Amino acid sequence: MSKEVIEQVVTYLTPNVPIVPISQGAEAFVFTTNVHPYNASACKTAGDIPVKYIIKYRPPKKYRHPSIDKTLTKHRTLSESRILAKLSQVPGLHVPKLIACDVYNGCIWIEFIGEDLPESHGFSNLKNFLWMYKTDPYNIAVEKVLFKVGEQIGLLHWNDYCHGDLTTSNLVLHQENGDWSPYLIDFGLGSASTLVEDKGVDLYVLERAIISTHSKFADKYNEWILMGFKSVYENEGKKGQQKLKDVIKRFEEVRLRGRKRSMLG
Amino acid sequence: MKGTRQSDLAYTLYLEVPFKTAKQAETAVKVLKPDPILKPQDFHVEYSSKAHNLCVSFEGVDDRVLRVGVSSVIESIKTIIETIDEFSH
Amino acid sequence: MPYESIPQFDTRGVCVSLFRDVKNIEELRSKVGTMPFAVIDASCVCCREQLFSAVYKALIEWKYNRLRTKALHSECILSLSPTSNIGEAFRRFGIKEGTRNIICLAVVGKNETQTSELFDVVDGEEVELSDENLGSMFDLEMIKKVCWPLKVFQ
Amino acid sequence: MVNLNSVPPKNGQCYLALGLEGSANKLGVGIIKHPFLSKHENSDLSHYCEMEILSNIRDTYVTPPGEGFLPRDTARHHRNWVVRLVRRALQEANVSDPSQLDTICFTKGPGMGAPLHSVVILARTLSIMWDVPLVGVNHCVGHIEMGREITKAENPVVLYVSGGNTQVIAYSENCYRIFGETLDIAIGNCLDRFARTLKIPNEPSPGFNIEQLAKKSLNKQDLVELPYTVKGMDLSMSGILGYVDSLAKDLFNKNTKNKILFDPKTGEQLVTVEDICYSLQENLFAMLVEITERAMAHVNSNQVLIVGGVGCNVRLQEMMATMCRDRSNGQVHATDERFCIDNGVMIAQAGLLQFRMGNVVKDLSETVVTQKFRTDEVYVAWRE
Repeated sequence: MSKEVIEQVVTYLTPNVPIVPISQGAEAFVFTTNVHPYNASACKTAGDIPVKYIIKYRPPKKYRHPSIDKTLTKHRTLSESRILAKLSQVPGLHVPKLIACDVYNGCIWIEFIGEDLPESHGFSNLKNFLWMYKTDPYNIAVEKVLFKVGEQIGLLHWNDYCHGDLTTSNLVLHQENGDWSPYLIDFGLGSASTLVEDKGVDLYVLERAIISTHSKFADKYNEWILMGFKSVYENEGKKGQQKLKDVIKRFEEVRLRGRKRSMLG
Repeated sequence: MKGTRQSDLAYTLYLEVPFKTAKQAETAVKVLKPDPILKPQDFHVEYSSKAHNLCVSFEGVDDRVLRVGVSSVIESIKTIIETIDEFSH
Repeated sequence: MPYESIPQFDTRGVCVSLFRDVKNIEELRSKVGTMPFAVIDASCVCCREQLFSAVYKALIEWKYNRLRTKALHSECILSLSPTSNIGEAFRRFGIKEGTRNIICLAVVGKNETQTSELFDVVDGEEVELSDENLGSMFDLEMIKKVCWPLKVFQ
Repeated sequence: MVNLNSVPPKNGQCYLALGLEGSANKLGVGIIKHPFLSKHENSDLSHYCEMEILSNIRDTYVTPPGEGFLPRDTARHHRNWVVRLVRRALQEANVSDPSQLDTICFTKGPGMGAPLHSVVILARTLSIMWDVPLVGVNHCVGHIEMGREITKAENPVVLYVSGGNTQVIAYSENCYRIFGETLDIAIGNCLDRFARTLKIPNEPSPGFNIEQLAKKSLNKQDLVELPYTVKGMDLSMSGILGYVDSLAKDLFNKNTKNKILFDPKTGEQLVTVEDICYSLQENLFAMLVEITERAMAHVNSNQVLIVGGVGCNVRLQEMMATMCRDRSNGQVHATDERFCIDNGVMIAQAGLLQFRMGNVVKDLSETVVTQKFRTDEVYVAWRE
């Protein structure tokens, strides 16, 4: 379908907005463009590098009933936009800035985050970053990044938001003063939630993502992430300690449930 | 019948099931032996063979436990006998 | 006439001008609704990005026939507001007593020719619609009052 | 490619395997044959199975509509039939001398304890009588290997949907890894339990009768809106079941206060049981297809294999096919009810692969069955 979807997007955006497809996820197609949707003066180049924007498009899914499809597309586009807008106000939390959205057509414009990793290791998401270090898996740089990843998730949860799809591709690294700083992207399944269950599931989903793609080093990796996560709560005094205990307890329950759930044939 | 083993649990039963050959009785012992008892503190079974007999001694903490355990083993023995009958020429 | 375009809406153009020290505010207020453009209180707009994001939002609603107000121009004013309360949006972002600087904005067809005298009714000094000029006119306290307690995009 | 010939067949020409399945209410006995394909100078066929089914017999323990099957009664059913089924399977397969079998494969788990146990007793007895080694098989892996062999899908993402399982599985490094699964009840269980609420039978496979009712829905444009509960790659279905159950009960009790079902003014009925079935299917399957697509994106695959009882559902296959077609011309592989529904052949197929890699039971103590046995616990030696 890629071709068909790209045509849909080109028609929608008109030739005034040239696009480059960069990825096809399960739910959305992602493009980059150098054109700002409405603020022409923002398109100027910063240094030599042209400013880039992300356009995220959720194409209609023909396999599902049109009414489910419409509701889901609108709901997810809107909720992703709202969450991004709100999270960008949380101090210390890194999410790309929301620029525009069209909920009826499932289209969001977002600030571009990330770059290419050295030596053609691909785009700077956590997945590729960890692959890049597979010959030196316990390098201090890895530990630092994973700790910060944990911190970001900690901040997210502390502010009562959940990501809903924490995989290693949904964490993008952005270089700031020579240091890698993780950004949370793709809040397509995100939600505002005070439930420990949602937070526990978030942590479990990421743990499983690490295990399934980087299984050999997963124990250490998950430990570092959890250290970062805990540090955020531990900085919040007694209340933080208590909430941390609840989240971790539920995380362990979810994990146990996951393992025990072999059930019947 | 009273079991041969000095028993720890109050309720006991001893069964001897005759087979056609000693080999068949041994087969039955081998088939029945591997399965663990869920609550060893409440129920206990021992299998052995004597000539062409399968010997089973049960011990249970009460009569109900003993009854349930015995009937489940007998079901298995029935399957074994039926299998042997059907497939030995 | 300064003319901006929203790339994705290639059949439309945005005529927009910033006027300083407008003398006939009362006259304009009496004509609001009959004029073929939107009049926005410039003290509520801190930068071009804020203004054009509202225009973009209004155009999206317009495209799918989802306008919540009568016309695209009034929708632009509503889109500036963090709430969906139409009356409140006009009270905050439209012109009112005491307004001095205004932004006039009209979304027109690409080939419409009679745009040059569109804003002639305004009696004020036209200045460049730049972030700098907007920055010098806008009222931070006012914006804070309107937007701060509310979450964006609700 | 893995050489599957590390253990030569008894007769030197082909492998024969007997498979015994009884983990739930289906009792299945199957016999299969793999030709012994050797390595030649210019062609290496040692990694091929070319499975041939010699017999595939099944008997289902059927309960009255509105009732589930209990472990004890299911085990009794299996005990009553299993010897006769084996006899028939041997006759149909023309195996006159059972000691010529290379292996006897049984389901080790997961499943209901008592039915599993009733079958393993027979397996052990036969193994000793005929002097044929046993292989314990993971039920889920059985489904996967059967599906792969029937459809010849090389490396698909597997959607395993049955009465007790809902998993999205992908192979990596000698293991079938679970990428996503249900966080509460299985899809087949969800459909079965709703069928029980509707008092319709659950035969021949989970959701079959709901599928038939759904087809009769006259209002397919307007869905009854149901919760859509995908969480990353996992999903949850108990909330949806609770919701449709309450809808159905309101419908039966003519509870006109329910505005979704009845017009608040006229009291006219707006929704039928068929409509609820249709909406339920559309909703649940959309969730399944979505998580499958997520897994495909994650592992960069464009093939799907649907296995398990619910995999017979034509609407599910159709939706999956649409998704695959739209995803860079992917393909969907599904099998019909002969193989989707639990059977002995699948156990024989997975077991024979295991046998050919030299992995057989060495002591009967290894044959204890287990209710809990995760798909990812199996070491998949027969794949690269």
